[in-house]
Amino acid sequence: MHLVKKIEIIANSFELAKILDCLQKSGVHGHAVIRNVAGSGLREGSEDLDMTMLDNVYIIAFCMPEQIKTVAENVRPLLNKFGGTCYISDVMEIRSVKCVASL
Amino acid sequence: MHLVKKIEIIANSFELAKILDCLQKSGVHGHAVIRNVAGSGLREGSEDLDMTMLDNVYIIAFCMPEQIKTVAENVRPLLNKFGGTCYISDVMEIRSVKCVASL
Amino acid sequence: MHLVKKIEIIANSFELAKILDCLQKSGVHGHAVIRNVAGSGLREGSEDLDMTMLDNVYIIAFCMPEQIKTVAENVRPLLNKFGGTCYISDVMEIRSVKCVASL
Amino acid sequence: MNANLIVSNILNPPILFFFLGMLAVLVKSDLEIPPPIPKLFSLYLLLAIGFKGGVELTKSGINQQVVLTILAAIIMACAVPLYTFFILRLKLDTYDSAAIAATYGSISAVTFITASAFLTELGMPFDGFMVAALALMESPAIIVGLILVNFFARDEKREFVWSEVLRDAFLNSSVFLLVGSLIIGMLTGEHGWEVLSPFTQQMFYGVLTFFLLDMGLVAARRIKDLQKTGVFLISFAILIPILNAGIGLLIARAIDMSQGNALLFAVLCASASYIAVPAAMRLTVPEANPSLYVSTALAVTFPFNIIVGIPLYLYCINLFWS
Amino acid sequence: MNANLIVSNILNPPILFFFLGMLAVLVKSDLEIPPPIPKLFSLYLLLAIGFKGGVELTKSGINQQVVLTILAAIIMACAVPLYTFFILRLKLDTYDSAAIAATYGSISAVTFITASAFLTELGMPFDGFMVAALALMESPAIIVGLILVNFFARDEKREFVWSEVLRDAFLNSSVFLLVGSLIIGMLTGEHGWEVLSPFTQQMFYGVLTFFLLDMGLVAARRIKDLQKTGVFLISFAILIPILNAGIGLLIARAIDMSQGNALLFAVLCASASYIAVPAAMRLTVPEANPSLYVSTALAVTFPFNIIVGIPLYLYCINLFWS
Amino acid sequence: MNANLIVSNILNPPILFFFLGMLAVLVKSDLEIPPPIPKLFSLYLLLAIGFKGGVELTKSGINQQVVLTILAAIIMACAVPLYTFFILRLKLDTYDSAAIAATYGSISAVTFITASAFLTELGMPFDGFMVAALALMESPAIIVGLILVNFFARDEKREFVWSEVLRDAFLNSSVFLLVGSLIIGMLTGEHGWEVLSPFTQQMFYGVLTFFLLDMGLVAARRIKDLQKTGVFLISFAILIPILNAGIGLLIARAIDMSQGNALLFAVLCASASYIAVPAAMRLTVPEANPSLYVSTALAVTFPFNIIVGIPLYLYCINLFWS
Ligand SMILES: Nc1ncnc2c1ncn2[C@@H]1O[C@H](COP(=O)(O)O)[C@@H](O)[C@H]1O
Ligand SMILES: Nc1ncnc2c1ncn2[C@@H]1O[C@H](COP(=O)(O)O)[C@@H](O)[C@H]1O
Ligand SMILES: Nc1ncnc2c1ncn2[C@@H]1O[C@H](COP(=O)(O)O)[C@@H](O)[C@H]1O
Ligand code: NA
Ligand code: NA
Ligand code: NA
Repeated sequence: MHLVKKIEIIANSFELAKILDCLQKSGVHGHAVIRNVAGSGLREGSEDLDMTMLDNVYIIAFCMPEQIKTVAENVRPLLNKFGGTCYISDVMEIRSVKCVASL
Repeated sequence: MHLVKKIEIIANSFELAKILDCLQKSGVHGHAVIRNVAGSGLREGSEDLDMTMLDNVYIIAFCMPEQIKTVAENVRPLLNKFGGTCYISDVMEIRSVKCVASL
Repeated sequence: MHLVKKIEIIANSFELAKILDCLQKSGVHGHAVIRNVAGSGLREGSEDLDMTMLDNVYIIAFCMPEQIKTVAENVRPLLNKFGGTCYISDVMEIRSVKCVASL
Repeated sequence: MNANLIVSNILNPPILFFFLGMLAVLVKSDLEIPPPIPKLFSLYLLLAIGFKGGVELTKSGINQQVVLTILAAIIMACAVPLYTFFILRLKLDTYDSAAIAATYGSISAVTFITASAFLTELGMPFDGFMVAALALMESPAIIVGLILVNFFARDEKREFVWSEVLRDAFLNSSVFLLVGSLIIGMLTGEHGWEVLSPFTQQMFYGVLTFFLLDMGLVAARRIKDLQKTGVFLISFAILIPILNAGIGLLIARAIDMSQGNALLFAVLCASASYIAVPAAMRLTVPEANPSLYVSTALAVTFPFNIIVGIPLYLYCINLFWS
Repeated sequence: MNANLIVSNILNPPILFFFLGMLAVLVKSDLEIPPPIPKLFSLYLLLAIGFKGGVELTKSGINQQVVLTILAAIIMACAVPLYTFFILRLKLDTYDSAAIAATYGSISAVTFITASAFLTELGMPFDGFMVAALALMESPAIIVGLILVNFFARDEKREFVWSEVLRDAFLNSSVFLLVGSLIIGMLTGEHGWEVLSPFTQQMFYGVLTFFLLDMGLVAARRIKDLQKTGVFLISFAILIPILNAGIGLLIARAIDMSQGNALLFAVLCASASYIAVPAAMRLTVPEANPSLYVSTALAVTFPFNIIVGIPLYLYCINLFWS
Repeated sequence: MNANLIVSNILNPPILFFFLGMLAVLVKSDLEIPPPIPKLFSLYLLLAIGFKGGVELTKSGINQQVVLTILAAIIMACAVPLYTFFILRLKLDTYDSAAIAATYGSISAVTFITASAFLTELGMPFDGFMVAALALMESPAIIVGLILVNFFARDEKREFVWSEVLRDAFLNSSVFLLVGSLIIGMLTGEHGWEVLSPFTQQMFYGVLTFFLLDMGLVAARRIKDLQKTGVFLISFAILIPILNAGIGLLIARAIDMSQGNALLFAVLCASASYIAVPAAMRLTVPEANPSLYVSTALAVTFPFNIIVGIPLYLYCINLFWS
């Protein structure tokens, strides 16, 4: 087992393409996306599951610790512009043939 | 980046309103809710996705470290009464215009 | 509050039964499953939400720290064979009547 | 003749698809109706049956028969949880007894709908106001159940937030949609029927079939819970419906219901709620064990009613009414 | 006669179910149409209305009336956001004004569909090419809105990725499916109609009913947002549709549309987008406050149009055209 | 005449909506049929086609023609994966070859359904027992594929949990629902047909249309995978269906099938599974690369069959049978 970083982003679904793009550009190629996330945030009128088109997505991506700085730099402008939140934490990856650390 | 706390609650969907209420009262205003979560817990008969009305929800809320004590105190009676589990961990928030730490 | 471990597994839904089996055998009885997770991983052709049958699942299980070794040993062969990723992190559990630590 | 009715009931597509669903679980097929499709189907069925009832209620108007039927419905909805509670107390604690009693005091809309489809096929008429009876019998049992807990639970005086309880009982989505559709049916009458019936009528039987396929899956998944339930509860889940249907038939005969209405009334008395009441009980009586009241209602009483109960009650009606 | 039309509009199942949905939120019932069912219904409605329009367009062919109507549609779609922008600037900043103007310049397909169902019931004919007008009026307002932002926003010169903007405007799922179904309807004509109409026709009214039930839920949940919106925007959300419909009717009279077509054209001018445009605005004008443009369009203008607007515009048509 | 058939096939709403779906992906529209709606539609189609087949099977009874057809079906289902395996081994390793061979040995129910809708439109009759052939041809290829792996994979002797494999093959949801509906159709016969056909018949064509819209989206998203697939596999995915259909037609002629049945049989032989078999292969032969067998079946063979294949095979039948 070895240390990797977990990135969690909650944002409105209309941002999804932009965020995945930005992860890709930061060199983070694996991700998982959970759709239809309801929620209420710090901006007004964001409890949006009622309009199917405006629900939130929850994006999870695991990456190597050294990639975090790039991700943070690339994601911050998006968050400032369109809203959404991004959190980073430490997790241990179980080493397998194809894992984040195997790249 | 700065430290915030992540609260994760898994509980039956009938408790959702009560739990969100309780977060609100503890001063935690942002949250995200994922519905249709299947699972099996420590009580009997809880693998409940089969009845659409009795599925679980997965609630995520990020808050400031000093709010955790209040949350724990308020949530515990709910868990004892209705079931469900609550976990707390450390995450780093990417600072943006509107983030937990910006309040 | 006391320390427990959080296991997160993202894998293709056809593996779900095998993974839950494997958790069960490792003594981890509680779990939550989120279905319909889209994503792209490190193998080719894994962006699979388009075929409903081949979407991913996100499995969360909380357990005692001493169970982790067994879980890792049992899960690794599955990951190597069928793909998927498994991560482990530290979380604090809010003690309640029925919680991981109460067993 | 009884066997005959049972066979002609069983050889209906909805019932056969119910069996198919159960079989799928038994042979471990991966067949499933993905959520939230079953939810959509149940909304559709409630809307369709409520709307039809409303339209017919406009045609028939409100007469003595309607009032008597509705009175009988309310009385049974209050009486059933009372006497089943004391039967259950013989073996179970107060909480479980009250929760199960409430479950059996309330009704299952799908059982009612299956019975009405059966009547339609046999060409036996029934009245639109039976849908009003259906709506009225869903909620009272919840209130009665909570009153029982309040009265008999020794340990602590319970304080229910009655406004929430009443809302759960009378404004939960099934009661609300059913009553709403009934009223809209009454308001739009013949005209509304013309425009909406291609949707609410022609697809009705097919949606019911699909929904029972899902109910078969759900019921069969619950069967393994029955091991923990014990013989007492399983016999309860078969005998009490028969008893309730019997009492219902006596009342129906006394107030001179038509044969079709009598069958529906018997089915209402005999059926048990597996959605609305369990949801309410989990919130208000968390001490009770959900697998007891959900599993008996779903895995025993529901299949029993739609397979054996409906034709059995109809057989009795054939005997009594002629 | 006006009141008469309103009553006969209100006593339609779709409108009544819209009210039922609003009521459900007000009394805090847990009724909901689970996602993604409303999405499916809206796809169905777009497909059905587009296909029907296409089939009828083949029958009628493209004549002068078609060309005039489509020109009028495009002109209104560009003019409405322009003049509403300046009205809005009286009270709001550039971003909010442009976003709201774009919202009101575009259209609501469901309002159009409700109006066409109303016409069908009254037995008033309308033409298939109105669906083409519907499709053409959805997108231009987005472009106009962004041009307004580009021109009037002082702080920084905005750079839109125009390829993305144009895709959002002209290839978003509703426009794409509507236009696609229209073309398929034209290609398959009478023959396609025969095979597909049991699906697209018979269920149409029922699906619309179900969808409006959901719209009622959605609209009512937005009502609480209106407190923050203020009196100016609420009156805007009622008066501007009337103004737009009025202008639309004048144009319709000028180019001699039939009564049915005129109603649909007025409804297109009067309605506001609550899906496609808001989604585009969030991406391109994130400075604007979504709760302003979504809530007014959804919680005020939409209910106003389907309840009061449609019969009101029809009343005016009855006056003007005879 | 061939071109004529192709055109009349292409000008069908379902095929045109398939193209519309592909186009949506190409122009990057955000059109999507949200999950789990496509799943619901596929369940519906299986139920409807199975039920109809069962009802007709009761009418026709089981005669020599039925037995011969079913034998032919089973033989083809076992033979196709065998000879395609050796063709594939020319270029690919054992695992990929076995997985692709299994895919092409099995069938695609939607292709079958599209063909049957095409026949219905042309007014050409076909028999209910062809649905039984459909059901029987889905599973054997999985077993044959695994036997091939077991036999030819050098590195290690594989141990399959055969009980699981057989369950995946014979009790997966599509086979199970299809066979179940077939049997229910046989049991309820004419009577069941009367009550269920408004649902299973009238909506059939519309649901198929919607489903093919989704299939267009899905197939187009897979097209980019074809770059990695290479020329060999792409030609395989077009030529092998033609070969299989040709062999199927020879057999059909030999046992004197009717023209309608012959087309369906050819389509069964020519089509490849993109759901059941890929799912089974991922579990049992994880060494094989899913993007190879899913993409060829879905992005090449499926579109080829429904656009060109069906009319082509029918053209050959017109030649041979007269
Ligand atoms: N503190 C938080 N904890 C959990 N989820 C949050 C939090 N803040 C925002 N979110 C989620 O992120 C979405 C967008 O947030 P916002 O940009 O603040 O509107 C919300 O709808 C929530 O689902
Ligand atoms: N140890 C655990 N790990 C992950 N999820 C759990 C765990 N225990 C319970 N859950 C989830 O929480 C729900 C309610 O748990 P319970 O109150 O124990 O019935 C279960 O259905 C699971 O989805
Ligand atoms: N680095 C990662 N971060 C987040 N999710 C991942 C990552 N890698 C893989 N996944 C998820 O796990 C699934 C299976 O991964 P794989 O076995 O690599 O194909 C993918 O479809 C993703 O949803
Ligand atoms: Na009852
Ligand atoms: Na407009
Ligand atoms: Na084949």
